[in-house]
Amino acid sequence: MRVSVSKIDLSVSLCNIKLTNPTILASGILGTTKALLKRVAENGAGAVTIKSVSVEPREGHKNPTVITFEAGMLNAVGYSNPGVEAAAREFKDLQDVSVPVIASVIGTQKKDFVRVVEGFSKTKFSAIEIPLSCPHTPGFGLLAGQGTPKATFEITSAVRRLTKLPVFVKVSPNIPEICTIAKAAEDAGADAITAVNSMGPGMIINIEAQKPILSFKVGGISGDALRPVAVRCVYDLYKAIKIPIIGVGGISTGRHAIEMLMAGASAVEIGTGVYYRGVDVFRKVCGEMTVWMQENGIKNVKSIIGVAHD
Amino acid sequence: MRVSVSKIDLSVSLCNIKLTNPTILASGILGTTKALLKRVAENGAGAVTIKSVSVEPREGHKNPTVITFEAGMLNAVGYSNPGVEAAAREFKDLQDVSVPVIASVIGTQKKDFVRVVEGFSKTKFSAIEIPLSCPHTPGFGLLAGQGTPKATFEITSAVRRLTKLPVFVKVSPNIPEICTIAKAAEDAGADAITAVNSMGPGMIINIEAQKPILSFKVGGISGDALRPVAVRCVYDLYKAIKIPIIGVGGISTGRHAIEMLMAGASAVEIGTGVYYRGVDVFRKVCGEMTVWMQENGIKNVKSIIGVAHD
Amino acid sequence: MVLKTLKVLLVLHMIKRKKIKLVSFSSREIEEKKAEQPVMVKICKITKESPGVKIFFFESDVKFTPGQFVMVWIPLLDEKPFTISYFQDNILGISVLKRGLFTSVLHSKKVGDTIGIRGPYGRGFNIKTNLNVCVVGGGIGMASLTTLVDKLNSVNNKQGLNITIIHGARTAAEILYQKRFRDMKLCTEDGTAGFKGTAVDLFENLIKRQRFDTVYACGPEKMLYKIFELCQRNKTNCEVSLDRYIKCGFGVCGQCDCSGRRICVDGPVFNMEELSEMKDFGKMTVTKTGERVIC
Amino acid sequence: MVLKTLKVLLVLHMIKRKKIKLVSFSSREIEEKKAEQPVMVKICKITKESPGVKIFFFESDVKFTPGQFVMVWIPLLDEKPFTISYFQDNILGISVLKRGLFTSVLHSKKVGDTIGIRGPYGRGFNIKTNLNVCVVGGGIGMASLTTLVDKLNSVNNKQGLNITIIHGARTAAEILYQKRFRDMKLCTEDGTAGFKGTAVDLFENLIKRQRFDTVYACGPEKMLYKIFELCQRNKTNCEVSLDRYIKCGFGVCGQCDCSGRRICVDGPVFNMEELSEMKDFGKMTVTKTGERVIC
Ligand SMILES: Cc1cc2nc3c(=O)[nH]c(=O)nc-3n(C[C@H](O)[C@H](O)[C@H](O)COP(=O)(O)OP(=O)(O)OC[C@H]3O[C@@H](n4cnc5c(N)ncnc54)[C@H](O)[C@@H]3O)c2cc1C
Ligand SMILES: Cc1cc2nc3c(=O)[nH]c(=O)nc-3n(C[C@H](O)[C@H](O)[C@H](O)COP(=O)(O)OP(=O)(O)OC[C@H]3O[C@@H](n4cnc5c(N)ncnc54)[C@H](O)[C@@H]3O)c2cc1C
Ligand SMILES: Cc1cc2nc3c(=O)[nH]c(=O)nc-3n(C[C@H](O)[C@H](O)[C@H](O)COP(=O)(O)O)c2cc1C
Ligand SMILES: Cc1cc2nc3c(=O)[nH]c(=O)nc-3n(C[C@H](O)[C@H](O)[C@H](O)COP(=O)(O)O)c2cc1C
Ligand code: FES
Ligand code: FES
Repeated sequence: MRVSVSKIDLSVSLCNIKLTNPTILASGILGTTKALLKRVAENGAGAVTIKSVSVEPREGHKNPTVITFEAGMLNAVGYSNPGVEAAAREFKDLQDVSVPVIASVIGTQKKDFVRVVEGFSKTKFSAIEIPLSCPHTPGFGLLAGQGTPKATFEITSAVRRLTKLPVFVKVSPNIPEICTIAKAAEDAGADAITAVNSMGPGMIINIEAQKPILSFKVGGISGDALRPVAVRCVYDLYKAIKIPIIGVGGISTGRHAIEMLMAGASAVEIGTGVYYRGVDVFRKVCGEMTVWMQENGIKNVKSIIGVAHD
Repeated sequence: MRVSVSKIDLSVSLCNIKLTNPTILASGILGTTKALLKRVAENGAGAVTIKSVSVEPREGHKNPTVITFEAGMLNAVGYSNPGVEAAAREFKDLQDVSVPVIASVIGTQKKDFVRVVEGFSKTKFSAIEIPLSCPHTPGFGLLAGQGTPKATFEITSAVRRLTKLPVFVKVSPNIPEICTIAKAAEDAGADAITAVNSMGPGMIINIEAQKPILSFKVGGISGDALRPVAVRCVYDLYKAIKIPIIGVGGISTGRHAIEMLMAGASAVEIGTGVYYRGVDVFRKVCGEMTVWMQENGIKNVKSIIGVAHD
Repeated sequence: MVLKTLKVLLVLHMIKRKKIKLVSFSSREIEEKKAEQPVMVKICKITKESPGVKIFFFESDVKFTPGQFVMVWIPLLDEKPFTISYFQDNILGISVLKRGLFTSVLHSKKVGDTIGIRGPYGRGFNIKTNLNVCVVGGGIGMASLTTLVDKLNSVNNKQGLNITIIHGARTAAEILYQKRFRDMKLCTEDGTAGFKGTAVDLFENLIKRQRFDTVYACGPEKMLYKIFELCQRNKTNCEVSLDRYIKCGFGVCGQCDCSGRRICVDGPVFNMEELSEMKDFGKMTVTKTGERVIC
Repeated sequence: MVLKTLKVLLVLHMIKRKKIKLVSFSSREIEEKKAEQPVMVKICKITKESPGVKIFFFESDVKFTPGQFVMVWIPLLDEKPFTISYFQDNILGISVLKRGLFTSVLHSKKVGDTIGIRGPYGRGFNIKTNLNVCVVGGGIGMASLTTLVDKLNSVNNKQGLNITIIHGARTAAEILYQKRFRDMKLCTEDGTAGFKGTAVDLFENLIKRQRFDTVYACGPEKMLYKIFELCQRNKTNCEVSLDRYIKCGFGVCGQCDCSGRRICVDGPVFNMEELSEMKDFGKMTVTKTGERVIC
């Protein structure tokens, strides 16, 4: 029953991208500079995602932008980013990063997505993720109506026409019709669905100050609180679509990653886990997965994808 | 600045129902028998709500129906209840319960709500709550399309015509258009909005069994994970509607209750808090509110309702 | 009103005494958060105790008090309560009487199969030392009393404890734990073994002649009620373990009510004072839908 | 590849040694969950340290290491990082140089007003004992070094510690903490007090004549880089505290990067080995949008 460590295979293939293990750095956590991506790669991630980039530079919301509570994290960073020109400069020479790098591309309109993808045309990204699902940035994601099947289809199609790279569409857990959205993305030629973005939004009030803490008042919820919702979304999507799913939301241990794979994810992204366990959360999660697989006689991580389904 | 205990006033008035304090037992937690309602009242609740009652008896989902995780609780009880006839028998002679008792009425169609309310016509309830928002029971709530403005308006109107008691409409945190739903209820003559029902749904998979744990696979999320979402919903509703709001979701301490009142709630319901802190959670929450009010020089709890707004 | 003020003052006093932390971010006194989720365990041994009862053994480091129960999960089927009736080192056992679907599927499990366990739940028996004790088990109710007897024996080893065990069954074949407790006083309704009659009859005979300091009982509620009445009449202390339909097992769903007390957390074991306040005891039970019906 | 295998083995080894709990429900080793949320504190005293700098005192039982910082929240406005520059019993103080909107609003606060505090954040200075130490503070950077000096003094009281404090400012009026540290070596760019020139100039003079075991520095990054170079050349150990735009303060947003190291958790204090690996040090900084620009 027990398998020796050397026989455990954590590698997965995601839209023909080979990953040495299924853990990926989620967008918006640490992905601001190439140096940070490198560091995350050295700490065991199978791939890394940059922080989302728009056409123009953005300062984002005022602080506080990220806070935590006992059940998770709230953030309303507001898509601060240096704009595509500076980002393309920052992320040139990606060969320094030892694992595949995924671009995250945002825009207020279809043509913005196009401009950012064009701006990245000389950058050696391995895939493009388009989050249409941020719950707390005016002009983007849910607050710009991008979370409808129609908008999803149009934006995805536009990006699809422009690039040969795999396109991942990142969806929101807040939309009851998540499967319809994902199908629209699939129909438009998306290669994978990233599920999910942060949840809510939520609000935390400091009762002594009598005011919401986040400067934007509300923020997306991530971390432990999100995990059961994310697992349910991935489980539902696995039945509804044919393209692979990247599971995100509250993963910080090997058990969590295995749960997400069993629900139907082909790989997992980790964001808030960096807060819970440090930059080496990727190595820790892989170590825990390895031990669990050893003890449960599973050699190949690919074999557990979707097994929670009847 | 400090106020002496004897001067602290926790009483609130909710649609002309006088409550000695703003804590109310949420529906579905312990409210199966009159004896349990009595016990909760003796443990400090300002009012209590019965477990939701339908026309016919229901066995609900198979077990496991309620589980917890580090960030909250998942339940898919499936509205088990003895049906209105038996419930009306159980809850006659409500004068034994020292605080107001709120009926919770469910149905698969408008006429079911009507029949249950009629079945309760001789029972001395102080108000009627109609949850149109359960995320995990086929035939009811969200799974029956009751979470639309139209259905909300129709069901609320029908109940409104039937009874002189205050009608509370309980809404879901899962619906982005929560304010539109609440307004439809307000327009139909609801006296208050109960915000919110459980969230999600979510799923937890046991990775050794490789199966979802809940027999219904998914369940509504309550407890800590829900609190920031509930606070945000109440905050938004406070701006959108004129009728009072009962805040529910993740409240288990005095600080949580105060936060919810500041967001705009006139009273709070407590469910999962019973798990976190025991049946006397109501007394504990009131004690903590009292100490906080003392230390912060606030005499009257009514004075903090909605103060988090600009 | 005076009472209410007193209660508030008491809470304030507790807060002052730091039982409730207030200033810190989390003002809940329960710090350690446990997940109420089944953990899969492998069945390592199965024995047949009677034609209808099998004992399933599994490894677990769960710590429990005699009288507590666990919820047993069979994935995709259901989850039901069973008392821990065997405990040695890290091996636990549950004794399962085949009744309906769940217990039938459980009976079909083989060594090496896994089942889910969560718990232990509930409040078990109070272990009294150095006394004349009587233990009364009716049918499968005997399962709840087994580890109590073990515990009483181990605690009281050399202190002159005197345990009388009464075990009643319908017929000889249904008698349980005969090898485990060799000196049980048996009774069968059909007289095929021991005393002919019910456990209550035998108990009534005994209590007329003998003084018990504590009586522990588990079995059908009618039986328990009669034992409780006999103890009241004889001014004898007793503790009984009750039975209700269990859903959550940790005190939130309200399914297992008996006169405002939850079997799953306030019980299943109750003492005389509590029982005397529980109007439903021996009279009303609660069905799966939550209806209170005559039992 | 060999390295990777080694790393996996190391993790497995750690897991075996129970640093990572696996079987239990929560396999995270971080058990105590802290909320990264501001706590409101009342300003109990305000002193004016120079025309541009005020010190705000408040009660707090936060424990910190010299060099760590807190995030100061003004509700509905913003939240920014400030070093704890004063610490006695449960009274903490922050020294605030008025620069833009946030610090202006902070300067307008009165005794009795409240501000939000979260933290402490970051890794502070390494306290070395029994040595010849030099502390170099440029402008408001001196704030980070005050509690370090206090700590060095208290730890080394009778152990023959020799602290040289260099404090540079543009002009005499901007000199800070003159009463607190009476024996500082001052320098001003305009020569209105002490040595005429920069702190780097004065430090360069000193290090030629004198051997320091450790140099601690905080101030403009250009200054820090020169001091680091001088220390490298003189084979002198040094630790410097860096400055970047801070958002989350606890290591997730990536805003405060300096060559893959986060100022807010990996720093703000870095040692020589780290600094020598940080290509951006002294050269590139990150703006509020996240753009890496020449500094
Ligand atoms: C605290 C407690 C401890 C128990 N310990 C044991 C034990 O050690 N050994 C043992 O054999 N039995 C024990 N039982 C009873 C056991 O739970 C039932 O026999 C079992 O659930 C029957 O399930 P079934 O599907 O086979 O039968 P069904 O046909 O579903 O039911 C048969 C009868 O079992 C009871 N029952 C069914 N489901 C439940 C439930 N969820 N909760 C409570 N009772 C139920 C009802 O009285 C029902 O009429 C215990 C019950 C309780 C409350
Ligand atoms: C670890 C650390 C410790 C600090 N300690 C102190 C201290 O003890 N005393 C003190 O007076 N100042 C300190 N600062 C700098 C202080 O945070 C800024 O002076 C303050 O944020 C200026 O805000 P403003 O709105 O008044 O000015 P703005 O006009 O907004 O900015 C003026 C300059 O301040 C800096 N700044 C602004 N916002 C931030 C931010 N969020 N994070 C980092 N730098 C920022 C930038 O360099 C900017 O150019 C510290 C900074 C860091 C990173
Ligand atoms: C601080 C922070 C910033 C984020 N920024 C982005 C972003 O820029 N783009 C994006 O697609 N998602 C962003 N997210 C969402 C995450 O990528 C992820 O979907 C979400 O946090 C859930 O995963 P987790 O629980 O592992 O964090 C952000 C999340 C956090 C916590
Ligand atoms: C076990 C359980 C059963 C519930 N049953 C009902 C119900 O029957 N009717 C209803 O309106 N809400 C029901 N709810 C929802 C609660 O009333 C409440 O809205 C929700 O749990 C959020 O509050 P909390 O975090 O304080 O528990 C149930 C919740 C739980 C946990
Ligand atoms: S079984 Fe749910 S309260 Fe006892
Ligand atoms: S400020 Fe967010 S990582 Fe440092």
